Amino acid sequence: DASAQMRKVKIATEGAYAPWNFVNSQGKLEGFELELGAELCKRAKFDCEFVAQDWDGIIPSLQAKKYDAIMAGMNITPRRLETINFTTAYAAGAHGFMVLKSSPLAKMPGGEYNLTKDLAAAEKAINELKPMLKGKILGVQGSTTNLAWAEKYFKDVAEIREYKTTEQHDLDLAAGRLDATVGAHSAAKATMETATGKDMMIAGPGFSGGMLGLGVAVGLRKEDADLKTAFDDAVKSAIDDGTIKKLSEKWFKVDMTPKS
Amino acid sequence: MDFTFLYTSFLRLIVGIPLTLQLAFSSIGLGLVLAILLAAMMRSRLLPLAWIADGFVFVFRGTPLLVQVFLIYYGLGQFRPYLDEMGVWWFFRSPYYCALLALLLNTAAYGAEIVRGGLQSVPHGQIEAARAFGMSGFTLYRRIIAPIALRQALPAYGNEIILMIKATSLVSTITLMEVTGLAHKIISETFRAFEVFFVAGAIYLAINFTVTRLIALAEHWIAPDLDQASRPIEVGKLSH
Amino acid sequence: MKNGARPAVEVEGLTKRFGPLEVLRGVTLSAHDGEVIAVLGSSGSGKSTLLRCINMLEVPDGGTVAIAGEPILLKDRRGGGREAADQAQLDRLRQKLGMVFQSFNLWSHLTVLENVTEAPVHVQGRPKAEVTQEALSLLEKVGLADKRNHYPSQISGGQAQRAAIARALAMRPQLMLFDEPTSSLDPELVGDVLRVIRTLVEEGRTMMLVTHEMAFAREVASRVIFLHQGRVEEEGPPAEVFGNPRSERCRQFISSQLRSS
Amino acid sequence: MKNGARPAVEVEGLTKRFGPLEVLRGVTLSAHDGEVIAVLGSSGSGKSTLLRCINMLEVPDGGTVAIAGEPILLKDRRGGGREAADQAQLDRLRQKLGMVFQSFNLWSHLTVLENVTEAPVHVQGRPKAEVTQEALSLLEKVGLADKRNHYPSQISGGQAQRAAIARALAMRPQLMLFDEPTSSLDPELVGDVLRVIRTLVEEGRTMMLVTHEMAFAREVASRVIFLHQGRVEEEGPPAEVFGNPRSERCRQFISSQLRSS
Amino acid sequence: MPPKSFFELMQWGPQGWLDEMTFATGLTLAVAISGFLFGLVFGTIAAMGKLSRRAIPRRLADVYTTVFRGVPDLLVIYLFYFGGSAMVTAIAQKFGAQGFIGLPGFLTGTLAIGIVSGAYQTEVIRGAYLAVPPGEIDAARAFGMSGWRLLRRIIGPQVLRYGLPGMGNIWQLVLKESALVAVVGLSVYFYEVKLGDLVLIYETRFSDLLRQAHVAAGSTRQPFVFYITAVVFYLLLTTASTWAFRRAETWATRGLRQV
Ligand SMILES: Nc1ncnc2c1ncn2[C@@H]1O[C@H](COP(=O)(O)OP(=O)(O)OP(=O)(O)O)[C@@H](O)[C@H]1O
Ligand SMILES: Nc1ncnc2c1ncn2[C@@H]1O[C@H](COP(=O)(O)OP(=O)(O)OP(=O)(O)O)[C@@H](O)[C@H]1O
Ligand SMILES: [Mg+2]
Ligand SMILES: [Mg+2]
Repeated sequence: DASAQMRKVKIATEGAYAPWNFVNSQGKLEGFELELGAELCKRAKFDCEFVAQDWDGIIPSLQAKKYDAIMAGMNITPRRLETINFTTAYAAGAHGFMVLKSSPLAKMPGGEYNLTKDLAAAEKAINELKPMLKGKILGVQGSTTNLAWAEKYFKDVAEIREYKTTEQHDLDLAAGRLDATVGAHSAAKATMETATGKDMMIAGPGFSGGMLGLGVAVGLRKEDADLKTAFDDAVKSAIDDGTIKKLSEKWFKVDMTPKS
Repeated sequence: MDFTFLYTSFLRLIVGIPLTLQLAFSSIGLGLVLAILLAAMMRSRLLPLAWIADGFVFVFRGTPLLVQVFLIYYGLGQFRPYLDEMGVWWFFRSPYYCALLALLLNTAAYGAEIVRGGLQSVPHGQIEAARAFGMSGFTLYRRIIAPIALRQALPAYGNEIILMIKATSLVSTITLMEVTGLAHKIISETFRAFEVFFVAGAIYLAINFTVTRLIALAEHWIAPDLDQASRPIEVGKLSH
Repeated sequence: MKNGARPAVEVEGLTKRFGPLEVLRGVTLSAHDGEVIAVLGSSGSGKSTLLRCINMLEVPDGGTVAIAGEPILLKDRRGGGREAADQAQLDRLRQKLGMVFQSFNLWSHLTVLENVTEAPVHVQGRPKAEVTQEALSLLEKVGLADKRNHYPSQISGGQAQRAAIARALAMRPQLMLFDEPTSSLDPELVGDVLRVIRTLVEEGRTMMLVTHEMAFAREVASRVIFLHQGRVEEEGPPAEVFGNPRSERCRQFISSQLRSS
Repeated sequence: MKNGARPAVEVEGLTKRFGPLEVLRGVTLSAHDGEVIAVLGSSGSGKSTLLRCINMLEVPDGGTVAIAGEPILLKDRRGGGREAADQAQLDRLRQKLGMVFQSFNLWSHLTVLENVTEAPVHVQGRPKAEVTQEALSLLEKVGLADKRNHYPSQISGGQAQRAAIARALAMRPQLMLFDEPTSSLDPELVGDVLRVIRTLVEEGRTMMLVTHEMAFAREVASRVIFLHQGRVEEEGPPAEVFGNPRSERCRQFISSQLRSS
Repeated sequence: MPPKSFFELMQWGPQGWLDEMTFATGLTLAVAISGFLFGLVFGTIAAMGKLSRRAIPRRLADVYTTVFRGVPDLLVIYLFYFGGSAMVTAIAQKFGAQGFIGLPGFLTGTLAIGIVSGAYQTEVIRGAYLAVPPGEIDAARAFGMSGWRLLRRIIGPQVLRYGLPGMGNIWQLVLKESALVAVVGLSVYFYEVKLGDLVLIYETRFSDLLRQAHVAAGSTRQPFVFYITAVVFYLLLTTASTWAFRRAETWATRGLRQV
């Protein structure tokens, strides 16, 4: 029968990054990437299986062939590209600051900047933020593009603290140990819906592209070129027929379809 | 092996050593004092005192240090208004103090249990002899019980010291970048987990090696007569 | 050298039980300054327990002990038994007592010399140099000077016993409790110990000693007590007890002695 | 009951030193089946060390020990000293030896009864029921039947010594090494032990015993050895050694004995 | 997701997390018990090595305890998981097998914990051995005991007596060490999910307690509920083990007079 010829593909996800991927109260993986993954596999005619894997070991385990692909809200970055390969992005969104509504930083000017398309404009906006952020403490999740970006532009004016998870810097923002967090707007929105985040808001401009990542994509081993082709085609068709728009609106309440 | 990479990683990691050592040794030092106090309380005939100590050891030995660090830092962070009111927010605001507190409470709980075990191994007759000569209380502990107990407890306490040095790696959860925190950072940039952990491991090994040698020296120094070569176990003969 | 009004030790109606076993069932005795009391009795008759009750290493279930006229204060403990009511008092009185344990109980982490100087320096607070001097001369007396830097695990049984004797003597106690102090000693050393005890007696100190050696008891004691079934079965000067015991049990006990010559 | 060709134990030129101290400087002796050898000597003269060398608890620096004609194999150890060359042989020979230690060394985690049955059951592999039966009767013999379920920390010194004697006897050893087996016993019990030893001798077993009690040695021994400065200074039947010692040192030692009557 | 109450979150069954937390506790216990027992074996052997008169076993044991106590536990686990798999794969390929062979997470994880905890147990056992009165060992030797018999009948029970408090500490440590194994993953069962006309096979990682709390916290965004629940579950395990250790201690110190 058909399934006998289908290629088996194991996909790793973190399972602790709602709403991208998380484990529900039945112990099952759920989230945007789980549904999208199922869609992609259907299109590529893969027999897929999801496994949960701690973030710290997620790339080494891919290389050790514990599984074949990663869908874990992972951004494409030049550094990661040195080690693994990515498909074309299946989601992209803005990054920026989240602050307490009562904070003076709430009054930071807004805007939308793309680091790839217009770096000069983006850097000008960043320089305008600097005086406001002077002496402030920023919280960022470690091992992320956000951290690299924050360190590049704000290290000289603000103190940057690294957290293991976004939820932890959210807690510290709530407790007043931080003045702002730097992260994806999608994650910030998810926080704002929880009890911890009820007094928080997104402030300042949104940034995307460039060193913030070329979008979230499926991570693959470099040698698996055939997998990349198959996944690339599947992602493109999911973008084209609006599946990604539909799924991201369901999970993020905003359209996260990458704009090419 | 890519030696340049190992070397640059090493240079970046040694920046974390002072924080690692500082946290380890201040928590061990303060923790030991608390451990002795707790062990004394556990053996006290005043039952409420014994209960408090038992409860403390129970909770802090019974739960993961990571959770303790997490709850002390993030958990107490939730009660900022009350802490502000009590005038202790400055303490709990600082990740360093929170880490120190968690580490020291944890090692005190383990230490108390080790001290208790050491006290238990003191031959009863030797304590009686001291009592018969009018020793009691602090002098009895200081002159007779403690030195004998120490000989028995030192190997186990050596374990604890090493564990604490390694346990400091958990404080990167609350933004303190000691050796392990820095290692994770380098890994996230390079994905060369194995090599980075190798270098970090070598650093910990070097620190702990020094510590084990010091402990062995201390053991020899406090118990010159207990030269273990004089009562070895006959391993070669176990085949029979 | 007072003799009379305030006995060095006074024991009144002492009882002690271990579980179902009544070891002491009302022992009354007293010793005045300069007296040497030999306690005899078969193995398990409670001799060691009696000595241990006098310095409260075992707290008696009933009865009182007074040292130099001062009764040791006891109070009931919750959950049964009694305990010292005033630790400071007990410590103070214990400094007047020396004890040689049946199993020596030397401190294993201290050398022979340190064993001897430990209590005088750290309990009585005497100057270390002076105590060391005295300790050395005591060790000399018991023939242990050359072993002063050995640890207890490195000396022979008889040497350990002598170290225990020196340790007790170094406290210059008013009352010495000796639990079979010559059990591991050869005849020559027994003679030496005998001489030491005589010197102490001449200084007016008091001794209570448990022994199985009748010859030794006869030589050293001013009074002999025979313990049997938890009571003082016979009491009197050695000549009387050994020569003409009143109780049947005591007679039997004494006559079972092997003659050596 | 062989007597002659193969001595139960044969010690040849034994030397042993602790650091700078030469404790044994060439001890030679032998004992045949049914002999009782009493070892005398002042405290620290090396009596315990001699016994401990015979069963290799201390490995002698020089000389040989043979049990029932079979020499215990030793080999040089790297870094100095010697060690047993064949542990299986040593274990086998040790089963023929019983020992009563000067400080008893009862196993503190076992009751008195368990102390006695431990080695026969777990070393000799004899059936537990049978051994327990025998152990109970041995404990009866030494007057400890009622303490069989006590732990060593709960019995008196004399009781511990008797437990140690029963433990050694339960092994039914060919050669018994007694290190001051009666030091903590009252005269009546000494008599009992004497009787037990006599029964064993009648069964053809051999004994070596260290004692300070001349009377006991005289009663029990077929031969007396006097150790002095690491050598056998005097050796002979008790009547001879006690009555008419040849060496000055031995005469002095023996005459220092207190007379009890 | 509107915030749920503690009791809503902590119910049994598909709606709540109580069943997951309970299973995770079970897994933690299973990992800990196996790891501890492995450790006991390694620790006993290494302690004998350290106490040996011979130089070689002494050196080897010394290297073992120094290295495995000295390097972070996570590194040892990584080494086992990745290194071990690589080695097995290499060996299997020599024999003609193809592809990658993964070692079962449970085995590698517990083995790694065993090796690490064994290094700590070595020191406890050695310390306890030195506290056994030498005379009692002499007595056993004099009666022809040696080797395993001596170890089992006389030394073992007494080492237990002096070593139990230290062992209790290591047990507590191992109980929490199981969280580290989560990093390399413990796959335990598979199940199928129907998604429209699509059948997906999911492998669920049956998590240990700490990771389960982490996962649930990430999923519900209510970290304290889960960390505090984890604390409660850990303390339940601790209650049980403290009780067990105290009983063992009472048994092991029978006949020993207390201060
Ligand atoms: N481990 C050791 N280290 C150093 N010296 C020792 C050691 N063991 C024994 N000695 C010394 O060896 C000598 C002989 O000891 P041994 O125990 O054989 O004497 P002993 O004749 O049995 O004396 P006692 O009658 O007092 O028991 C003593 O002087 C003792 O101090
Ligand atoms: N801790 C204890 N628990 C139970 N029984 C005990 C305890 N200590 C002593 N005994 C018992 O009390 C009795 C008296 O012991 P004690 O040590 O006073 O005897 P003793 O007269 O000194 O004997 P010995 O001459 O043998 O030393 C003995 O029968 C002993 O078994
Ligand atoms: Mg006694
Ligand atoms: Mg001796």
